[in-house]
Amino acid sequence: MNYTILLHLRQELLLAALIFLLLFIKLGKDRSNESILNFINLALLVNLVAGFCCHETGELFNGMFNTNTIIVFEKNLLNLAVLLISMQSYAWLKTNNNVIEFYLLTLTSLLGMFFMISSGNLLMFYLGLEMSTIPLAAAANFDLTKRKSSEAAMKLILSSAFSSAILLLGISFLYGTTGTLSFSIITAHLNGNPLQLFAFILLVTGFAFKISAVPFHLWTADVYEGSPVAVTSFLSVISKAAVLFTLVNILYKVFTPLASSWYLILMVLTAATILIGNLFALRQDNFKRFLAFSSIAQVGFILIGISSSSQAGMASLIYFVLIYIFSNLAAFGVVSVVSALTGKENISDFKGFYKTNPMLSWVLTIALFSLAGVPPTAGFFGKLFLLMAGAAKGNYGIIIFAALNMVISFYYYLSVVKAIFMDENSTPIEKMTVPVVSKIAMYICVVGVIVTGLVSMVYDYIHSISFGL
Amino acid sequence: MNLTLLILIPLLTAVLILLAKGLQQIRVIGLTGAVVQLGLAGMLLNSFLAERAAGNKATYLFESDQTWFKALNIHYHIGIDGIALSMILLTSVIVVAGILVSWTMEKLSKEYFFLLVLLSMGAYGFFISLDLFTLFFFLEVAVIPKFLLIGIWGSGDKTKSAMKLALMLMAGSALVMVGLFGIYYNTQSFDIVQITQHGIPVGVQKFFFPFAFLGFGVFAALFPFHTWVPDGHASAPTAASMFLAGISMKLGGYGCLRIVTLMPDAAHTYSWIIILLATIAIIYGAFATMMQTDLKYINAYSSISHCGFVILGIGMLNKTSINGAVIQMVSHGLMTALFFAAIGMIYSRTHTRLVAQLGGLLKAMPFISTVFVIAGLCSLGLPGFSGFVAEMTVFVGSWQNPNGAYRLATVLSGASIVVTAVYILRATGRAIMGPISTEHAVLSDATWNEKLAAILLIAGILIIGLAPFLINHLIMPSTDTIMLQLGKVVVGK
Amino acid sequence: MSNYFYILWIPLLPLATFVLLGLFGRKYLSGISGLIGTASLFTSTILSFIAAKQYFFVDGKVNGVFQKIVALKYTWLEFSPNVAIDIGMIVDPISVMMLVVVTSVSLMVHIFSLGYMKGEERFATYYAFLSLFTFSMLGLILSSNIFQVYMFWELVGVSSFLLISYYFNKPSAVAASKKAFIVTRFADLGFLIGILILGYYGGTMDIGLLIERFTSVSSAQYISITGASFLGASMLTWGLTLIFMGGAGKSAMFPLHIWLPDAMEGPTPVSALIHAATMVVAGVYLVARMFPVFSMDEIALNIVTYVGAASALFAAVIACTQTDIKRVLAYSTMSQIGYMMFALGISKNGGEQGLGYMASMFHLFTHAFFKSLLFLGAGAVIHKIHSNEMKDMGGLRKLMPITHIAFLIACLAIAGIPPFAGFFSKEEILTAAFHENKIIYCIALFTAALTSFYMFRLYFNIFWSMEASITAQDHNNHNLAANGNNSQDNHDHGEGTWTMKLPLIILATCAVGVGFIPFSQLVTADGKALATHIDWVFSIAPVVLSVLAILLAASFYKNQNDKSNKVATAFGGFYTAAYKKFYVDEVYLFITKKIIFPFIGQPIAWADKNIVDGFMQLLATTTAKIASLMKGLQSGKVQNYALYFFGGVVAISILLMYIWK
Amino acid sequence: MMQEIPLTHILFVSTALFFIGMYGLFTRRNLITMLMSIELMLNSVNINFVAFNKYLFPDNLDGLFFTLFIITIAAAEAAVAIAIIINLYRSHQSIDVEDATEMKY
Repeated sequence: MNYTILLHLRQELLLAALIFLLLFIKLGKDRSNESILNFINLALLVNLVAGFCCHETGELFNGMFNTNTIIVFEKNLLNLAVLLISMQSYAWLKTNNNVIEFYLLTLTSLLGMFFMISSGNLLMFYLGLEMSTIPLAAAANFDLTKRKSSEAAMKLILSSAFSSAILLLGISFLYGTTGTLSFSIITAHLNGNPLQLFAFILLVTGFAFKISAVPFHLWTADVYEGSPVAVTSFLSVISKAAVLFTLVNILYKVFTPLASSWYLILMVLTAATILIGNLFALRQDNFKRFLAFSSIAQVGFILIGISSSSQAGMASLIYFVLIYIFSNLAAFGVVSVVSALTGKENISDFKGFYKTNPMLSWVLTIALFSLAGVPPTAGFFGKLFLLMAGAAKGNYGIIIFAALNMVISFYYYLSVVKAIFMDENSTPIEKMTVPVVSKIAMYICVVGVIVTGLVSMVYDYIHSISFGL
Repeated sequence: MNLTLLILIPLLTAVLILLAKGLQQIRVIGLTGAVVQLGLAGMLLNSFLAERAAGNKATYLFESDQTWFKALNIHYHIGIDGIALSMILLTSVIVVAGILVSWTMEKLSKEYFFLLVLLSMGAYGFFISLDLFTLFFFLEVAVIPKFLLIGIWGSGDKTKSAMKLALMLMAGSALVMVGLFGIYYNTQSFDIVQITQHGIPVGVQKFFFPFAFLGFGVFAALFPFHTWVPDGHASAPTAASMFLAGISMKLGGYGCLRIVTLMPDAAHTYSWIIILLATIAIIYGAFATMMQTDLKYINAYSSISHCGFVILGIGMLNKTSINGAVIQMVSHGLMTALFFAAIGMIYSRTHTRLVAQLGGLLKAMPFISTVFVIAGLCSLGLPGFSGFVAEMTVFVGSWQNPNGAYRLATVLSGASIVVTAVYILRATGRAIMGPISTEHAVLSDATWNEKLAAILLIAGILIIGLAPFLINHLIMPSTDTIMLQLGKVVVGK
Repeated sequence: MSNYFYILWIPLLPLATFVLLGLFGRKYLSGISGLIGTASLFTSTILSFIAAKQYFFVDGKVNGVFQKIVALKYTWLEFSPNVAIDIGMIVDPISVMMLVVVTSVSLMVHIFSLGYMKGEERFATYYAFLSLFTFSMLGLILSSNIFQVYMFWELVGVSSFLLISYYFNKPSAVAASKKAFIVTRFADLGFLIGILILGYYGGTMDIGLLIERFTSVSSAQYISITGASFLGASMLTWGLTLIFMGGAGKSAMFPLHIWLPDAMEGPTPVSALIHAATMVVAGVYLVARMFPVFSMDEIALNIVTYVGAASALFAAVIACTQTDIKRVLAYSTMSQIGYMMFALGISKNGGEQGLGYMASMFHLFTHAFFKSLLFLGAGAVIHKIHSNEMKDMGGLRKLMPITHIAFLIACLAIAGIPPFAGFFSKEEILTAAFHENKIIYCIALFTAALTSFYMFRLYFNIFWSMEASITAQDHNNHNLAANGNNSQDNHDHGEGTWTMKLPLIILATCAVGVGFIPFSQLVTADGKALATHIDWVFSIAPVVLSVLAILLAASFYKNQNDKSNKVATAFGGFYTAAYKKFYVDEVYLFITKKIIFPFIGQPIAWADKNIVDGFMQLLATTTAKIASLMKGLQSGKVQNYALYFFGGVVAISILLMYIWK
Repeated sequence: MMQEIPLTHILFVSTALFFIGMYGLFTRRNLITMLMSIELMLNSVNINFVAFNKYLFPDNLDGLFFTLFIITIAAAEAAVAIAIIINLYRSHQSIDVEDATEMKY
């Protein structure tokens, strides 16, 4: 037998191995959380590095699973994000007595995402999707005692079950009209008859649900608010990123014949998503909820990038996701530390934050600026490139719309900054000692936010490996 | 001469400020950096003139062009012409003055000076960019520091003003962005030089010119997008007001000028609208000023009126008027910075900016009052000060436009100088002259740093006012090339 | 043509003085600043006399014609290749004549102020401003470029502003200075536009070129400017009229005169220098400077004529009713300038008809001396009495004999009694008027009579009417209520220091002497000598009239009686109207306070707050409102979420199927 | 030998089933019932797959396999969901969906 299978699957295998290892550790004699956490973070680091070792194109299981440079890169991004999250949630997990379960759930879901990204077949795709969703639902309920947590988990599992039902209906019709499940063959059979189109719409709504595009986004805010910060950041960054990668792969590779129609769908979704996301973000006070809506708005911008269906489009998408990982995780990092140490999660609690915790304040501020797209942070470049890619289509209406919405988004990002720096507060959050690991994670994020934009080779590399319609 | 230094030195200064300990170190570092910048600008001027004297006819000197984002054909392309150079000089002078007047900034001094330096870096970068992307990049770099400066160190309803300013400027830059995309996708390049060489299809120009121009217009306080100016200036701390009115409003004017050069056809098509708005801004700003009671508001509104002259000069699209616009930018920058400096000094002593509550300050603080009066006289265009040169050049230029309506616009804007006299003299008569109140009579005069700042700015004003031919020689060649661009069209028509 | 470059020093010395005193005066040179100023000005006076001698009697004249010599020309600000502001110096009869006038009068004032302003806190500043003014005035005189004229025009304006508001803690002074500056500024707007018009059509701003181009009927510029017309009048008319508007503003011609009486708030020597002798005649000088062009346009000339005549009469009437001596003098100044104006208006460019021009210049010259003398005399009086009101004065002839004599001479001069200076110049004007325009002649004659009436009303009120003793004690009461102009000076002085007497004496001699200068040989429109002769028969009428007026004044005011009040009541409404200056000020106040502020200023300010800014606010608030309206979407019920989800699916499908079709 | 049922009938049944499930999901308050209605929807999809496979593409078994996987995953989903519901019951003392609407707006 040949070993290419090991090579192609190496990221998945590593992850699986890690999961099993954790299981055994769980079964073995209990160790102190610190040691476990350190070990895991180390392992994740190894996993991340190993991901970069070598990438080659290839496919397995006659086309069900395929991999290539860009897919590997995407997986590495996810690995990076997981590492950062796990480092940031150190403070929270240290006192938690089900550390390993948390990692079991999240890593399993990550594994599912890997398969989803590499899927070359609707069945594999579906499996990956479910494998990535269901554990998260359990993870959302990780604060077993908190009412909100269980409510969030309930909402997540129900709505995702519903959405997967819709998705499956779509897949079934697709199967019915094309007679195959493998992407490579489907493309040939796409003739755009109404049923097929309907099936495609159902499929897309499945995606739209996962990336929480309006009007399929309603679960997002509640789930984000209810679940523990670590899970929230996992949901908002990683699962979203994974689905976006898959979406762009499928749209650009598989559904090319329907390009004109999915362009229209994307436009509709974009407009709705940006607007609604902004309008709701305006009036949030809970920080996680606020970030939820802001991330919804971000997705709108991402969709503009995707809609360009060009190499630049895909590149800007991946580039933006990278930046988004850094900036969003920096923000979540601060929030998670604050909520873990003080239990405060409201923006109004952050008034006068700068007086007591200047370092955290700057991290948070830079993150918010990057999310808002203010130079010199990377967010500026990310957003600008997305819009540039979109503008290539010559549809300036949506660009102007997005540009004006950027102003709204500035309002709410800046009002958080205002709360941190300018608002007076008699009882600000007291001075906190942030665990070293989390600090490191935040610094990585900040450096990433600064460097990713200004150093052009990052984008140029991504551009070189990505492809267009 | 490497222009990148203009960005690197502020960067270095900012980093050092972050590392520094205590107000003393911080402000010394800040001042040193600013002075080095000033010297650098001086050397730049020197070698620029040397190049020109050596017969270097290139439009932009000291060009350097590195690819930044290869995939998107985005370059880090820098270079300066006379106009950019005069803007750079203006910036460097104002930065030094601004740091001097905020010498005793106790509250969060580190952050304060850091942001000031950052803001100046944005301005420098903006003026040296020859690539629209970098131009836009630096334009936005300069926005957020303003927000923080006003919001944290400001006075009055500071957060509201800061938010208003940031949002309106961001809206402006959003419009600019759309315009830039339009240019980019129809020329496949952000490079100003290349674009000017190849030109932009007329239809495209007609569609995208309004976005770009109005976008920059917001920065230049073009009516009716000027409402951020009064509140922003009034709430900002002294140095921030100086930077705001002295530098960042110039970003707008400069941008407008570049856009006009890039899209000559559209410029000719829309010039009447530009002129209309500018004239409204001039008259309207002047009359609105007349009704103000707060010194900072007076100066802020008068800035609207004065920046109207910049737009008017640009809109008239002829050599003299554009010269005038550029001179007016420099002149207004210095003058309004001086004005804000004086107001800041008065405010820091009397703790009021309401004209009604002041009076007879000339008795208690002769130096500050003299500075105030000088700023006022410059603002009402007294010969010997820069204001006169600038406004007269704009008038003569715009009068060369034989169209009757344009003549009317010129006359109307000319009428504003009377109104200017009215409000300046009202303010001076109430605040500086007249009987002094007993608690103000004991106040102290300017300190050495304030004096230094004021003298620096006054020197600038006088140099332009007494020897306008200097700056004229500096910018003439650049305006010639601009006219060449605009001329292409006229021939085409 | 020899070199006149040294003339450059005449304005530069005062400038240097200004810089010196302005920077270091207050701190270091406070004591000697007066001497410095006077010394430097003395030098420039000498220089200007040298220049005058050289020009008029050595080499100014080339085969019978005085040349225009451009002594210096430097391009200061280039607008476009041929349109530029040049800093230049032009030497021709009027500029040299003005040099002499300005420097000598200014010198007198400098000397006088040494005593008058002694002990002032801002003594140095005062001299700095004086020097600034002198510099600007000289620059204005020498200007060779019309834009240069405008620049110095503004500068004299601002220095007058600074000097009027010298007592800056007196609100009335501040108000007066503001009024002066703003009114003249308004007039200057016209001047500026006029410059723009001429410059645009003439293709240059150089006065010489402009004259050359606009006086030759065949030149392209002349054709283009007369061809272009606006509201029925040719552009030439517009340009000239607007330029004259500027001149009228500075020279306080009706209806732009309102600032001049208030300007008397400034220190009296300043009034003597700026508001009597020099700055206020700048308008006349401007018209004279551009005269060849004016002479090409009938309408503009007529405007000049009638405005001048109207102002002359108008001011004279008011002067008869005022009680503040400085105001009387102010109105008389206005009236005399009116004389000069219409003299120019009725003149032609050269030849026998050029008489008016020459006469006007002549009158400008003589007027400078006797009017400044009057003001300085009044200054001396005020210095003693600490009041400007006639009723506080009387019988001073014993207390201050020198002032008395000097004042008398000046009165006789202005009244045009031979052989005093005023007589000659006024005769020339009347002759010119008689030949050119009978109506004007009548107005002039009447005005002359009025002039001598009110001047002697003034004279008798100050120096006679009451008896000295009464005044003395009366004057003591006023010491108690002495206003704070110069608080710390001792009250037992006689006529003040010699520095105050000397200028009076010198000027008095001038007022007698300058009339005999053969002006017609020197200063004429076309530079050629003009043969004039005093026609004694012709001059009987005015002289007799003046004498009668003087006698009338004497009978009214020599000693106290109520004849004057009777007459005043006889005139009734007209008298009060005149006393209230015909309500011109009120009209202005109404226009500014009741129309511009409430109907233009406030609405705009309001609109900016509520409409323009309000719109931006509205955007923000509506966004927020919409946001809160939509919050129901996020109901928290998972079933609704699913419902919306399905709704979305349906919506998109419909949309897409619809578009697909 | 009865002639076989046309595909459309089966599709009709499955579609009906799907919407019945959806109706249930939208209307029922009890979480367990809602979960069951989702199972209904999934099953209707299963029917689809099987039917398509049987009628249109009988030569390979993609549809059937897919069905198997769906059933499996539905089971897993149900397991997790029920666990969550139990936990919800612990905290809320009810499994009525209307009671779990703390987070909104």
